Amino acid sequence: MRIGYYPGCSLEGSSKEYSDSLLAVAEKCGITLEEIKGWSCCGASAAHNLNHDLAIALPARTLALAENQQFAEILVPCAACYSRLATSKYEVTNNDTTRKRMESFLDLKFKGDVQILSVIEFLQKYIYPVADKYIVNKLNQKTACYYGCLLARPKEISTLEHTENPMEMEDVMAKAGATPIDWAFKTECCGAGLSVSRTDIVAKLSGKIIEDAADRGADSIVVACPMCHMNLDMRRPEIKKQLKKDINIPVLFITQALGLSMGISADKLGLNKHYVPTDKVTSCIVKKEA
Amino acid sequence: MSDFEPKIVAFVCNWCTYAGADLAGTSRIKYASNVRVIRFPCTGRIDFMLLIKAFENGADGIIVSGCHPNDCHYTSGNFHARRRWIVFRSLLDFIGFDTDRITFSWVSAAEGTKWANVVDEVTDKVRAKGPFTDFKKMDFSLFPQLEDETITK
Amino acid sequence: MHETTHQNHANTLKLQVEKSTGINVSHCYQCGKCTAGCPLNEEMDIMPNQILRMLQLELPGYEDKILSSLSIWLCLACDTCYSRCPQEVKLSQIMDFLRQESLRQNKVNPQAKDILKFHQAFLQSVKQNGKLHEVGLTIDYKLKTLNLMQDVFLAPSMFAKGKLSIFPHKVQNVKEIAKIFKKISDSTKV
Amino acid sequence: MARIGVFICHCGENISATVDVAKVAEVASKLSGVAFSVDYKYMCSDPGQTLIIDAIKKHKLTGIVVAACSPRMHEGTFRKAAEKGGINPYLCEMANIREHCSWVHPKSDETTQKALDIVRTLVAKVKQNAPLFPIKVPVTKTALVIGGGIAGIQAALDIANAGHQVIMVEKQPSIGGHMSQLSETFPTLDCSQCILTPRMVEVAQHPNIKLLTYAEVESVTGFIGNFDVKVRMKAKSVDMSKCTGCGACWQKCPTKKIPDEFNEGLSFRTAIYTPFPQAVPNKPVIDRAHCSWFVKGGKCGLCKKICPTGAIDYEAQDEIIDIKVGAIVTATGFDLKHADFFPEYGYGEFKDVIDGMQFERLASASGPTHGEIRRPSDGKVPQTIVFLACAGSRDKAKGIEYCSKICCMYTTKHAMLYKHKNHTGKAYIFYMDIRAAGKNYDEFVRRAIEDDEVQYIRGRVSRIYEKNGKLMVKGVDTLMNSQPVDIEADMVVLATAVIANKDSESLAQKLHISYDKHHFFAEAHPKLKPVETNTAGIMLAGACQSAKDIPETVSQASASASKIIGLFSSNELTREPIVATVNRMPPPQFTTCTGCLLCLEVCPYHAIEREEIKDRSGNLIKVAAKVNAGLCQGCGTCVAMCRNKSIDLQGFSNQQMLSEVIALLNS
Repeated sequence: MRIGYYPGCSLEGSSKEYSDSLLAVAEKCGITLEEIKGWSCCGASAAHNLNHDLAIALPARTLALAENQQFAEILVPCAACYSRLATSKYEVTNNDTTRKRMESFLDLKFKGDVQILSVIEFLQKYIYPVADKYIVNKLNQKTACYYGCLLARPKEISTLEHTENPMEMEDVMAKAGATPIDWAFKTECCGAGLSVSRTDIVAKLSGKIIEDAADRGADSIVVACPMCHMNLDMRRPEIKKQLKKDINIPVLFITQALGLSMGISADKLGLNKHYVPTDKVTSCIVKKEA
Repeated sequence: MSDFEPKIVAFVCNWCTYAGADLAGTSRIKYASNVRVIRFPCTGRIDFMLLIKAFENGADGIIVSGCHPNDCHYTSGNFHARRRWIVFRSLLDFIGFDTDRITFSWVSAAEGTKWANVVDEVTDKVRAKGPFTDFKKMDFSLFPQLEDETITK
Repeated sequence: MHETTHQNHANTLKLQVEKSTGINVSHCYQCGKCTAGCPLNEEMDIMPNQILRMLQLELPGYEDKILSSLSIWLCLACDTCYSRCPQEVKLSQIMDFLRQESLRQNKVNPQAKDILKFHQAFLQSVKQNGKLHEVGLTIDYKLKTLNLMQDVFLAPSMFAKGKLSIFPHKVQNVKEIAKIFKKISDSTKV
Repeated sequence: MARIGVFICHCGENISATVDVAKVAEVASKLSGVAFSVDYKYMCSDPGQTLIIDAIKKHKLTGIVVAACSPRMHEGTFRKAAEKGGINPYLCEMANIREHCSWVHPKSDETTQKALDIVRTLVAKVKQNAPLFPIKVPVTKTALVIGGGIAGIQAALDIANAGHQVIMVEKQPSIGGHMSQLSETFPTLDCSQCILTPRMVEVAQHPNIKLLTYAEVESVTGFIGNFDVKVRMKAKSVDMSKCTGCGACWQKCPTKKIPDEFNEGLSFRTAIYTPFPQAVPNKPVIDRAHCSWFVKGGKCGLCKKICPTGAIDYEAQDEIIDIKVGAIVTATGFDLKHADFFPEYGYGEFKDVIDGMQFERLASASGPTHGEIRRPSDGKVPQTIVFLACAGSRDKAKGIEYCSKICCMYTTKHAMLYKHKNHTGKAYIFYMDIRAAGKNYDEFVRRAIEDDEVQYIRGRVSRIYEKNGKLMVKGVDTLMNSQPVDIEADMVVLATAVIANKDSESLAQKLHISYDKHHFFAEAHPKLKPVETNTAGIMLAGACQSAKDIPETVSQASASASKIIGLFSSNELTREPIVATVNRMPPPQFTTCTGCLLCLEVCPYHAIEREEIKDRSGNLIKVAAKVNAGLCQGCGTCVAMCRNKSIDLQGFSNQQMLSEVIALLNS
C-alpha cells in the first residue's frame, strides 16, 4: 500500500518538527510515506479569503498530481492543508461545472478519487492498531487534546465522529500512557491565520485555550496542526501579556508525544524547536510496565 | 377570424373550483361566456380521455381545475390528477398536439376572481390560436375507444 | 399553464451572494446563534447575524456597510457558526464571497488593510515559488504594511531553531503555478 | 325510453333578467327524451316544488333537470321533491344557470345560448342516471379509546356520559399520561394532578367504561360502525382480581435502582411497581426486563412470598382479546425529543443540564425533591437558571422544523415557578419569539416579566460548557445590537421539541390512517375536519395529531366524542350512495376487472380490497378489486386510474360524464 505524503509549506519551514516526528513514528512502525512529486501550496486562508477559484484550483493541482502518481491515499498532516484539500475535493467531486473549470485552469484531468487522510485518520488506521508493539514508555501525564477548527468542521469534510466533543486524539494519547483531560476548549478557534496580521486577537483566543487547559490541570497540550502549534507555542509571550499570568504548559504535536512513548529521542522529534520548554513533558515519562 | 368565439370546456372538481365559480357568480364577477363547466367530484376522477373526446366533439380549449395542492377534499385526488396530467401532456406533446390548448390550474372555493381571470385568459389565448381543427388530421386510433357507441348524439 | 415571471429589479448584493454560493440568505431567521458562538464576536463591528440581516433587507446603504466592514476580514472560517446553525446557512462561504466583492469594489475597511496585505503577500510568495516561503512572506508583508519591527525578536530564534530557511523551497516547475494564477485572474476579468 | 322533465327557474329576476327563460324552456322541450318543459318564477318555493311533483306524476317522468341555481345550494331540495313525485331522488340533476351563467354574463343571446347548453348537458346526463339508494351500515355502539392521557380520558368520559360503552386501552400500567407528570399548569398555575386525578378515578369507576391498562392495539379490521380490534393484554404478572394494592411487594422488592420513567430518570423505582402513588389502577405490575426472577431465571421470588393475597403470578402470559367497536378515538399523545442531539448543550454530559419534563418533576410536589428546585448533581438550590426555548424546535439542522407550540408557555411557567420558590434567584430565558396566543397567555408572560422579573433575552445559545462547577452559557442578545451574552448558570433547562410517539407510524398502519412527514396523525381536512381522519369512524384527539396544550387537547377530545355520539345516535348509518363499484357479470367472466389493483394503490381511504373469486370447491378463479362501500368517499380517483373501465363511480359514471361532454358540444 503506497501512501502519498503532502507535508505542506509549514512542515518544510516553521513546523519542521511536526514532519520530522511524523516520519519518525511512521518509520518506527514500518510505514513508508512517499512525498507527492511536484506538490504545491494549498493556498491556505489567503486563497479562500481573496479568490474562490484559486482556493479550489491550488489544492486540486496537488490532488491531480497524486492521482497521476497513482496514490490511492495521501496523508496531509497539516490541519489547514487538510481542510483546503478536502474542501477542494468536495467541491470538485460534487459539482461537475467546478471540476471542468478547474481542469481548464490546471491543464490536468482528474477524477478526485484520491482518499485524503488527516493525521488523525492516519494514526487511527495505520499506527493505532500496531502501536502496542512499539510503545515502550508511559507518558504518565495529564494532557489536553486540542483539535482546533479545521479537523472538526465543517461536517462535509470532517472525519471526526463528534464535532463538539471529539475523542479520537484522546484514544491515541491514552494508548501512549497519558491521561487525557476533559476540557471545554478542544474545538475552539486559536486565531489561526491572523497570527501575523492581528496578533492581539490570536493572543486573546489562544489565551483562553491555554488558560482552560491550565485550570483543569493539564501537564501538556497536544495538537495536530502547525498553525495551532505556532499560536499556542510561539505566541506565548503575547498570551502571557494578555492573561497577565505565566502559564508554561508545553504544546506538543501528537506525533511528538507518540514518538516519545515509542522511545524516539527528543532531539529527533524536534522538541528542542519549541519556544515553551518541554522538560515538563519528558520529566514525567516512565518505562511502560511489561 | 376576428369574430371567432372559442368553445371552452372546463373540467372542475365539485369542492374547490366549482364552488369558486359559484362564488364568482354570487360576487357578480363578469367573465367570458365561452366556458361550459362539467362538474366532477374531484380532479382525481377526471379521465383524460374525456379531454380528447371534448376536442373530437369541437372544443377549442380546455380548463382542468381543482383544489390547490394539499387542499383536496379527498386528501390526494388532485395529486393523482397532476401526475396523470404530466404523463398525459408528454404523450400529447409527443404526437404533436398543441398542449397550450389545455390549461391546468388550481382555483379554490374562495377564488372567484381567480376563476374569472382563468376563464378570460384562456378564452383570449384560445381565441388568438383560432379554431381547433387538428383533430381531423389526427389518428385517434392511437387511443383506446371509449364506450360511446351506444350514446346517441 | 399560468406562469408568473418575477422580474428582479436590481442585482442586489443578496442576489449576488445567492448566485455565487447557492445559499438562500432568507433561510436565516435571526436567532443569533452564529454570533453567540463566534470566537471573534468581541472584535467585530457588525455581528455575523447582522450581516445576514442586512443582506436580507437589501436596503440602500447596507451593501456598502457590509463590504466596508471589518467583520468580513476577521472571519476565520472556523465554521463554528455553520456547525450549530439551525437553518444550515454556511456563513463562512458567504464571508468568502463578501471579502472578494469588497476587494473588487475597493471597499476594504482601513483596519483590515494589514490582514489583506498579509493574504496578498502570502499569495505572492506562492505565485513565485509554488510554495510558501515564510521568510519571503515576512519581508514582503513588512514592506507592505511598514510594520517593520513586528516579530523582529522572533526571527533570530526561529533561524536558530531551524524553523526558517533563507532560501525558498521551490516547486520544480514554478511557471506552472504562475500560469494557474494568470488563467484564474484572466477568467475573473472577463 | 327516457321521459325527462325540464324545469327552468326565473329566480325572481336573477336568471330571467339576462337569460330568455321562455326560450330555454321551449328549446329544451324539443331535446331528445324530454317529455315536459316549463319555466317558473321560483322553483324552490312551495308552489314551485308542487309543480315539479305534479309534473312527475302527470307526465310519468323518469328523470328531471332543474335549471336554477348551484346544486351546492338546492340539490337536496329538488331531490326531495323528486322523491315526493315518486321517482328515485338520484334521478334529479340541477343545471346551474344562475351562478355559472345569468350572474356572470350580460343579457344577450350568447348568455341564453349558454343556459341552453347547460340544460342540454344535464339532460344528457340524467338520461344515464340510475336509481341509487342510500347505503345503510349497522353500528356497534361501543367506542374504543386508544390512550389514557387527558385526551383519551376526556373523550371516554364524554362518550360514556352520553350513555355509550367505551373501551379504553392504555399501554402503561396506569392512565394519566403526560399530564400526570406536570407540576402546575399555565396560565392559571393550578396543580395538574389536582385537576386530573379526579377524572382518572371517574374513568376507572364509570359503569360504561372498561379500562384495559398495560395493553396495546394489535390489529384493526373492518370499517365505520363495525371495527374488529385485537388487543394485546401484556402480562402484568399480578392477578388484578386478587391484588389489593397494599404495597407490601414494592416496598420489599430488592431491585431498587431502575431509573424511574415517571420522574424522568431523576429517581429510582423497583421492579414491581406502580408508576406513581395516584396511579389508576393503583395496583402494581412486574417489569420483566428488570425483575431478577425473569432476568436471572427464577432467583428472588420475594414478592410472591410476601404477597398476603397470593396475587403474584410469574407464569402469566400475554393475552390477545377480540373486541368489536363502532368508532375509535386515537389519543396516543406525544414524545419529547431527547436533547442528546445537541452536543453543544451538553445534555447527558452535564448533570445540571435538564429538559423541561425533568423540571416539571423537580417542581412537582409529588416529585423527587418534593417540589423544591434542586440541582440533580449536588442537590443544591440553583441561584441562576437559564432556560433555552426552541431546544430542537424550529431547527431543521438537528431537530425538527416545526414549532412545538407549548414550550413558550411552559418555559415561562418554569421560570415563574422557580422565582416563586426562590425570590433571590435569577431566571433567564433565551428565546426567538414568544408565542403566547391563547386566552390569558400573553398576560401570563407579561406577569412573569413584570412581576416576577424573569429576564427574557432574544437570541439563541451557541454553547454550554462547565467550568468550576458553573455552567457557562454563551448566548447573544439580538435586541441589543447582537452583543454576546455570557451567563454563569447553576442549572440549564432545555425546552425540548414535541415529537410524535415513536410507534405512531406502526399504529397508523394498523388503523389505516394517514400521518404527516413528522409521523403525527393526519386529520381528514386541515380546516373543516380537524378531528376526523380520512378513515371514516376513526377520530383524533390531542397531541398525536400535532403539538397541543391541555385546553386544546380537551377541546379536540370533546369534539371527537361528539362526532362519535352523533354516529351512535342511530342504529344504522346512512351514507350517500356516491361510491365506486366494480362491475359484476355472470360466470364465467364474473367481472372485467383483471385484478391489477392499481385502484387499491391510489385509493386515499383504503376502501378497495383484493377479492378472490373461487369456485364451489374453493379453487381460485380470478382476483378482482372490491369496493368497501362503508369506507368509500366517492372521489373517483380509482375510476380515472382503471385501465379497462371495470370500476365506476355511481352518480358520476363514465357514461354520464361522456354524455355530458358530447351533449355540451353538439347543439
